[in-house]
Amino acid sequence: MITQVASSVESLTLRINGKDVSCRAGDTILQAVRDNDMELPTLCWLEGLTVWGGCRLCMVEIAGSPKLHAACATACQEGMEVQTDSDRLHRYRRMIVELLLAERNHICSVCVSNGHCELQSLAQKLGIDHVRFAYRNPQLEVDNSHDRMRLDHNRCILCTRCVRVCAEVEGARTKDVKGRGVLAAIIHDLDQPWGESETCTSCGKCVNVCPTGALTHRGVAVGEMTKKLAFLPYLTLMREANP
Amino acid sequence: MLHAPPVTAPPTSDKRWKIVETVMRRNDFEPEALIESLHSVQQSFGYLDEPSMRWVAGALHVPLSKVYAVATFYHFFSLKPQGRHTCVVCLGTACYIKGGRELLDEVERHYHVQEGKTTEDGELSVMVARCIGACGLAPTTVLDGQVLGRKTSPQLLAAIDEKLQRKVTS
Amino acid sequence: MKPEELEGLARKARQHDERFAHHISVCMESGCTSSQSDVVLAQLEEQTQKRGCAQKVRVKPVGCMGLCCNGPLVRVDDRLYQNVTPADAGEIIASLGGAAVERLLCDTQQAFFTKQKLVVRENSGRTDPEDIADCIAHGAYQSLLKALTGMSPQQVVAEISESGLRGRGGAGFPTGLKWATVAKAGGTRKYVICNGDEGDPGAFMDRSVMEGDPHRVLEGMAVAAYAVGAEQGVIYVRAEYPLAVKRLNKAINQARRQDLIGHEIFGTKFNFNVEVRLGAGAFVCGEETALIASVEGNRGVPRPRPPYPANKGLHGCPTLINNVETYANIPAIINHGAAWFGAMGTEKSKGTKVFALTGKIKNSGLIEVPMGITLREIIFDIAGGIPDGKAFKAVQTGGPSGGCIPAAHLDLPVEYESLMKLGSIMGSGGMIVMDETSNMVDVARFFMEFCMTESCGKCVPCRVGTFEMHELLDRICRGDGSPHDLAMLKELCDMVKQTSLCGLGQSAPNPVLSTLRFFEDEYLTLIQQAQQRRDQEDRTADERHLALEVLP
Amino acid sequence: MSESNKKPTVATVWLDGCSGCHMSLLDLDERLITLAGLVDVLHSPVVDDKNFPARVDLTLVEGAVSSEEDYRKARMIRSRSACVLSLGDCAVTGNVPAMRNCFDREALFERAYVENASHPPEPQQRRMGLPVFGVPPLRPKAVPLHQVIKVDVYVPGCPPPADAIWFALCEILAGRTPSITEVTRFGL
Repeated sequence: MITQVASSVESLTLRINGKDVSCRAGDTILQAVRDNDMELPTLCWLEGLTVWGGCRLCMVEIAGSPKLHAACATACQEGMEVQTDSDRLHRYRRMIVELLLAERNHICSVCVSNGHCELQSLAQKLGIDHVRFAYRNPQLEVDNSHDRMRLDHNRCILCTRCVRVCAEVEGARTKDVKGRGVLAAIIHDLDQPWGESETCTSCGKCVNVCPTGALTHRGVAVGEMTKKLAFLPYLTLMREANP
Repeated sequence: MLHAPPVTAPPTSDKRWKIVETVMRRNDFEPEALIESLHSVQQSFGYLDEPSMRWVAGALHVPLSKVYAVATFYHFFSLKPQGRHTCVVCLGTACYIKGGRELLDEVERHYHVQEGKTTEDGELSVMVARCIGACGLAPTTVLDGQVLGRKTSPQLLAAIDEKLQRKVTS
Repeated sequence: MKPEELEGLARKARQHDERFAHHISVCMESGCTSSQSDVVLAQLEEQTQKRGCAQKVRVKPVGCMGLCCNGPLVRVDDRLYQNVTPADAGEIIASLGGAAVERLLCDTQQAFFTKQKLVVRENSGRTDPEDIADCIAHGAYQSLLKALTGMSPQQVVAEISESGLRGRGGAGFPTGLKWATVAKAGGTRKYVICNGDEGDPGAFMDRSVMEGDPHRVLEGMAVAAYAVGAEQGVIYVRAEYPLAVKRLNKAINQARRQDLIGHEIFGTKFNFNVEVRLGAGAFVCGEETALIASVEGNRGVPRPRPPYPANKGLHGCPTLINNVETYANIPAIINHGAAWFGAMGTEKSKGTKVFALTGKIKNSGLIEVPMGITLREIIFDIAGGIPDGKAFKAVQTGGPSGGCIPAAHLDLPVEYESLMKLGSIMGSGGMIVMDETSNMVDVARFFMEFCMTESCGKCVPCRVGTFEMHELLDRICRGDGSPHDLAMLKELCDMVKQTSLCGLGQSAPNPVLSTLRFFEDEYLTLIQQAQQRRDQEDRTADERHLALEVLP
Repeated sequence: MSESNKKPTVATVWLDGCSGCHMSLLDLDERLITLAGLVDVLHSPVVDDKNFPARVDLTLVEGAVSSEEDYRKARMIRSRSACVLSLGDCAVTGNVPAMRNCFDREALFERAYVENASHPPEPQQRRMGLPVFGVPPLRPKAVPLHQVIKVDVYVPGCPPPADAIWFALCEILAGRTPSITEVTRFGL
């Protein structure tokens, strides 16, 4: 991860999983964990985008606090003691991914992102061999109106990475979320077909940041749906380095 | 930051747009006034259609997607025209345990309409409210803005028929 | 307005009042107006004209007098009439000075009234909410005067902390501590927000305060603004309360005309402006960061905390957010002092609490009782017990974030900690009583369906967790449940409670957990019945040899 | 597994699936011979015996529960099997068969057997509604096996690779529950 360490920034020391580590003041626990090559699952967080805090996969235990804390949204404090993995946390993460798999139609075998999906690989890493909840099987459309890109609502997990990259990096603000609860969905402008959007610049950043097979390039064969994510930290760094 | 006056003229020459424009001007076209403006559109025209959302977006410099996202987030805004008459059945806790659910089922069966929808002839919209704060009169319904307390199914159906009939006979 | 002018205005209004021999107050809140109390008022005025005693009789619209189920309520001097119809107007005017109209009389010595202790609702039913002079005559803006001229902001904060007042919105966070945090926060611009979203179904206390005594809310907010160093206030009112919005706006305009709101109030350097912001139907907007997002014209979606609104709230500035009822307590505390307030209630829960009593009880309406009163007193004395000879089964407090308390705990003192120990919460004050006919699993499903449809959809545990819990509850209610479903329901409740981003998700499992804790037998019988049905089906299928032996 | 010196008995069944998982089972190739040495396959679509045994130690079930016949078979299998294994994504998640769940059965019948049919049925046949004679009636939803009966072992994958099936069988025969996600995952 390319991060510039400004000399004047003072650093903090804290303990993660029993190991003493240091990080820059203002860093979140997630950054500290990943700077020290430790594992923490995430889906809605993406370096270069603002914090959303919706998937709740990065919850950690902090000594002295009865509640769990989202590592992506909690700043490190001096002397903090963080536990990133425990039986309880593992159980909760499994259930969150099971809930996602049950919410919409995640049929990996016929999905264009089969083998390149963060949700699929996370399910495997967490040891999920079946979903214990009833499947919702909602009836959702596939928006094929754009000539180069496609939005398949059946695969969407509402992590809003696409909404954030469109607003914060591209600046078009074409995408947003309509409705509430399980009926919420990604829209373009006034919920028009993507191809008819008058604000979309067709830059493709949303496709690249989408963790699943919801946003894909058209015409790419099944299983070859690789996505380039490195552009985002690079863009942010370039902006900071050359304001 | 001085806001330029609304870029585009209102969608139609209808004078009710003036009401909406005054609400926006009172908040000097701040993006923050989005919900207030949508409220005034709904009160003036009964629902939010595409031209009105597009015009409000332009006037407040708010992305189109955000106007639609806000309009569909809140239960109060409707994107479809309302029926000439509206029947809101309260399903707050007090009304629910005093038979609100049965009242709603009765109305839905009698007028062949689903909650949240309008009858084909556009006469009657049936909606559910979470709580309208008149729990002392549970189960309560609101017929065209008028609160009816402690009504049994036959009484409620009669009141609605009367509203509809009056529409037909007058 | 200079300080002495306030007293002058009060004196003038009182003199105007004394000219009348008789005072008739008609409840004009939306509960009673929906039973035509406005027509009753018009008829009474017409009758005074007709009988030529208009100069001697003052007919006044007022706020709620508590016993909503017997509305419209009309107070004539010291008598209280209930279920008044427009036709009764003539009889009432005729009875002035003589014998009361027996059939309408409401016993004001019954426990419903005598066991109450009015602090927040002391003026409700006494003052005309749409006439500032009448309110000032009954002491409105006295505490603001006392605070601005006699106390420093720090002293005001200290007084509130010392009083032991805790947030009336539901969680019971110490108000003094919150004020102190906002006061300490840096920055030139600060905000004071009044949370009038009151999304809990079955709760209408805030509506009554906003409709019945709007100036009290404005005064409480002004004192709070002075204490924390804010100059701009916002009252966030839900769209389902149009009358409250109308009354608040009218009160703001009247206060502004009297210079009680605006620039250099009472000639001091303190400016305070307040405006009403309308909700649009989203229960989640009761949560403070969602409320702020809604005031800023966005989707009411909460954001991670910290930073807490006290440090970084509306437009990124330090923001104080309190509930309507919390602000309505402030004038009393400033006027009568922290010790007076601290004498009421229990050791950790000071003062009084307004409850909306509804459901299967005789007297349904609004009551204000000291903290520490037992549930039994509320339900059987004040509320008059369960009608139609049915047995009490449970009382639900705290709305969708609360729980159900069974008969075994009726002697529980009503206060924050004791309710929490039983898996419920004080909540905003909704208190729904259920009798033996209520099915607790269905009640749990009702609240879960509510949370499912009101979830903002941002975080996965709440968005999908409430759906799956509702699915499981629905299956159990339909007689299709299995022991596995019950185990999954419990596991989901734990996960959603621990990992949800905001209070809605964290407390959505409470009704399920509390019905499981006290009424698990109802769940088990439903599941047993489903199990027997399935086994029976298997046996009949075996007998019918349905596609058993021959397999492809 | 069973303590008597007799070899553990195995059965395999397919419900609403495409038999791809059975093909993957056959992909064990030479290991089939070692398997035959370890277990007795009493019943399977790929062996001759057509009657499901009264008792069996391990049953591998492929395919989602989509029709009444599937449902009955699943209930029957559970009552006669000591250990039930969900083989492949259809049994584990509902997979492709479950893609019909968001439509109601009348719409399915209309689309598949009327609109798209070269010889659509006569009107009075259509009025008889969904077919129930000679064809097991369709249940409202195609659901994974574990929503109908208790399942002991899951082997996801579409199809689960032969090595994953081999790993699962060896672990079960050794009396352990396989941590299957080391060798397979949904999809594949």
